[in-house]
Amino acid sequence: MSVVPSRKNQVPVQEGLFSMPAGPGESARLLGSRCKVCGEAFFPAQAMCANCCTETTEPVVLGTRGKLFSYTNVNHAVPGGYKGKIPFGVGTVDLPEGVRVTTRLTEHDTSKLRKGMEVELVLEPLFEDEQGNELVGFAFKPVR
Amino acid sequence: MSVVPSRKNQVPVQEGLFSMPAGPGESARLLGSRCKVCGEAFFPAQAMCANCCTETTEPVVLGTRGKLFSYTNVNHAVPGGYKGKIPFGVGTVDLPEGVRVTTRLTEHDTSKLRKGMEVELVLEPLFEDEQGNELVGFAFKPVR
Amino acid sequence: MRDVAIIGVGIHPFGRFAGKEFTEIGQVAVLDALRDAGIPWKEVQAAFCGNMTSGTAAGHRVLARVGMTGIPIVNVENACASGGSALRLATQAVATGLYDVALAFGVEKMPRGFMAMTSYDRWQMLQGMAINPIGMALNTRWHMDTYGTTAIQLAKVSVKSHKNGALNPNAMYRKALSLEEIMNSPMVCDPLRLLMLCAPDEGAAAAIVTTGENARKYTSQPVFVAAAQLGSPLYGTTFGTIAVGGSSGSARMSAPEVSVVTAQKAYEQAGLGPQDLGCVELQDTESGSEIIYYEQLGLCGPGEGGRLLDEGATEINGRIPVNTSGGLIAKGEPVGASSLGQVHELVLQLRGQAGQRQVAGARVGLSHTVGAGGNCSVIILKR
Amino acid sequence: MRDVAIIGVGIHPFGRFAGKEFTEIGQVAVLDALRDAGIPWKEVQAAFCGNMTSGTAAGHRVLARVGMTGIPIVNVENACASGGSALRLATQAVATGLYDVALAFGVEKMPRGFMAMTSYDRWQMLQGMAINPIGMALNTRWHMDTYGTTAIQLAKVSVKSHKNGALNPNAMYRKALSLEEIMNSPMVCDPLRLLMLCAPDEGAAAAIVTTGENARKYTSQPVFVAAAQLGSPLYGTTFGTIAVGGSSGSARMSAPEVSVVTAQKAYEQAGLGPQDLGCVELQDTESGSEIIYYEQLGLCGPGEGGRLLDEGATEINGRIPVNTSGGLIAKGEPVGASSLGQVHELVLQLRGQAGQRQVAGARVGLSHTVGAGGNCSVIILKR
Ligand SMILES: [Zn+2]
Ligand SMILES: [Zn+2]
Repeated sequence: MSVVPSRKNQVPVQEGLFSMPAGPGESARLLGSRCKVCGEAFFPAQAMCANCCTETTEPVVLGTRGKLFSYTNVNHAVPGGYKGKIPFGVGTVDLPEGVRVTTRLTEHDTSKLRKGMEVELVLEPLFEDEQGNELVGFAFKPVR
Repeated sequence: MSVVPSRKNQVPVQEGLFSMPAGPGESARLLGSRCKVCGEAFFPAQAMCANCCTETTEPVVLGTRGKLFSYTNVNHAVPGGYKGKIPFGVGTVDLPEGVRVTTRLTEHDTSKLRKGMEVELVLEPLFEDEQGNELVGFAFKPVR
Repeated sequence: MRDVAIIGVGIHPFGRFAGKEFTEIGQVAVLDALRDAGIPWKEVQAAFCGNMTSGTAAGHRVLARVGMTGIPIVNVENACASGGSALRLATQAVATGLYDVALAFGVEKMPRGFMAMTSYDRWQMLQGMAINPIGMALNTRWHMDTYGTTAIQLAKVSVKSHKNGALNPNAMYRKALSLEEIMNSPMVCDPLRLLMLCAPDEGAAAAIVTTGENARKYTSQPVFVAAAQLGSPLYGTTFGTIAVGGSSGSARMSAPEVSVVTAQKAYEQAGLGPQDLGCVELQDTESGSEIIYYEQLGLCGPGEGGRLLDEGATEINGRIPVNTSGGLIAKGEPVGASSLGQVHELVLQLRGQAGQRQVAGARVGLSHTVGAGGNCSVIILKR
Repeated sequence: MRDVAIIGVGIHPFGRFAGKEFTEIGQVAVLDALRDAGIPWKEVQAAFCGNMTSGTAAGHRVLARVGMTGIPIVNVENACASGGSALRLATQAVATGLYDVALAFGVEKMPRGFMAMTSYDRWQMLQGMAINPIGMALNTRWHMDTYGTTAIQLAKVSVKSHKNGALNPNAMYRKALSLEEIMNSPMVCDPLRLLMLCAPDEGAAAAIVTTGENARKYTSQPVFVAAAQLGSPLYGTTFGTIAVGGSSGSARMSAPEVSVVTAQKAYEQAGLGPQDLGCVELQDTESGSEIIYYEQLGLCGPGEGGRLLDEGATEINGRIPVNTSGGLIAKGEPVGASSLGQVHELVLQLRGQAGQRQVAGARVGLSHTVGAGGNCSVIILKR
């Protein structure tokens, strides 16, 4: 998947959160971890299983499609260094590996969102950082 | 006492810490409090006596001369918003009311300072604040 | 374990006090509690201070303005549950015989605007996701989807809070608001509107505890700490994603929520149940939370929160009055102090000193706070 | 009261770790302590976290990376004494029967440069007086004036610290320094030079406590918490001006210093005295403090600190080894963790696991920290 075209240098909001698309027609992927004992998956990746409380996790590349569990939007300037567009959508998405990820949504109009709808991962340019790089985050988009 | 001549609007670092000189030949005065029960004095003024633990204090204008108890200097940029000259002196001064005040000293050369020496209160312009006012603090100066 | 009773409570009103240092705000509440208990400061043997934003040695700085007696002072930072955590430590210290008289207080002077929470990871901040109302809106939307809770019910919570707050001299907002005013206020995080949210503010509250036996020396109306519980989230709750910044939740598990577990432990410790409660102060960070916590604290069954509200059961004259103080929605939230602010209200209610907000015949009260990190405090008081 | 023993200690090295979150730093120390104790996380019933600068719910955020088991977690902010305060609470909780197994840990990722202390008033900040070395320099100058302590002695403290630190894989500075290097380093606050001061840094340390009886299940070398005391300053000490930001001291009174009082209480609680100590870790924020605290902890008489140092008594092979770890001068100070870092060193020494730093035959060790607000922790450990 290609991020919205841009000449700027694109930088992920954090290394190790997601992989960039491997090539044309490929998707970005969220990078998590999974417990070898109980099978619980985590995002972002963790060294420990919060369920078993043991160091039993291995890396897992998470599925790109999931179901929307809950959703809202942000209509107001927020602290923490975010300088991107407002409003934007936020939701929790259940991925096939059993992770419930809190994420941005590409759709902020909540009348177009509903519990259980299918959503897919996309990358989203957010804003330019102090070094002039374009920060890229992840979001989920309703599947039409 | 007149503060070093300046055209800028002079503002104390904090209201209620000290009084400006009442007229020519007059001194600035530190404003403290004193306990009506045990006689302990405090600077800055407090509503409670930290010794008796009771609300028994009344305002007291502190004496302008004291004895140096200990001293040091600052030779390095400091956090907290200070933008004045470096180095500067710092000391603890015992005032006649029995207060031991931590204060700037006009003298930063510690070879010219000694325990027990007599010092007197002066006001000291510090630096220009964001509003363009000249902040004025207090310091003690060795009496020659 | 010895019985523990509150012999004095104090408060500095919640609101905005430009130019007033947190040290002065805290001092007012502590002195108020000492006066209320009729106990001199020198008899207090240990102190626990709840605070989130005032920097290092917050409690020491406040208490240096009360008297420097050398006592151990512990500053507790447990987000919204800071004050409850402080009271629990004070209670445990007296119950186990470590001390005979202890002070718990909370003080806060919150920066203005949305809380710039530090409990999120950097990537969450850069994605604009580091504000508390997001998590609460997600919870509330889930509740609406699952149980049919309505936006009107959310607004009604806020109507109740402001009606009660208008009667509370210690609240920040002391004016009743109409349903229309609330429904017309700007949307912050759908379905939560501005007038459904609590605002960060400033304030302090304090409580002095001693043994039940000792309490009689000071007051004819001791209020006993029947339970003081503190919990953190289990892995695998529905809302697990939100409580601890940066970690995902589980779509496969359904562990009980931290408020459910902590309240159950408190009911067990007290030997009491929801049916015994005469007044409740709970964490109404916003309207949705109030309805959800009705259920999680067992005031009604799952999904029945909206109906409990509609029936008027949680009004001051209802069957189980909730947030008679106006709650955080009307009082604002000075984080380190909010839990002890609840305790202040409950003690007044149990003593029959709550004036126009007085509920009839309350013998047992419950304080509930939950916040960043999934910190949850539940305290049960009885007269 | 039940006996309480440390069954495991853990550490994340002290230093600078760019790009590493405090959560990861804390996690390493906690996992290390669990491994050392051979105890699964699910058996830990309560946790106390010392932290100053990581924002809200610091302990919760670290422990979410260890396992979310619902236990009560209390974040303690007591400046340099945070870790000691956390261990004291954990010890009290086990001693009084509230819990059987508790964790105390401290974690910090200090901002770079002079600590931007929030424990001063605004007027002190604007006058340039809001840095810790000022207070320490005033104390040290007083000691020089009163007892003839010399600048060379100050430098010798730092020589010893760096010599010991060179042997400690967990120290930030692991290189011996000469007297000349120290005496030629820039003056910060006369008489204190840069290489006599400890630097803020990052790190974590942890200890797991249980009952003495239970301890035998986990280890053949339990280390007992013989005393854990926390104090705040009395009014009227010589250095009263400095301890609590913004308040003046008394020129008329001479109350005992907080370290003197707190140590005395600890000796009483332990039924031990300075003569029993085989190793000591004390608050060497800078060289002057080390000499002053020799005296205040009773390792020698008033004014004899410089001589104790000159005699080599506080070297690793001396009569009463002090800061065998390299102290804060060599390790740096991750404030929330520093006290538990001391405990980590003492436990190694008492178990005979301190490698090249091992002192001969130590049976009793003392940890001492004192900082903002006059927070003072003294812990006595014995094997
Ligand atoms: Zn697992
Ligand atoms: Zn007095």
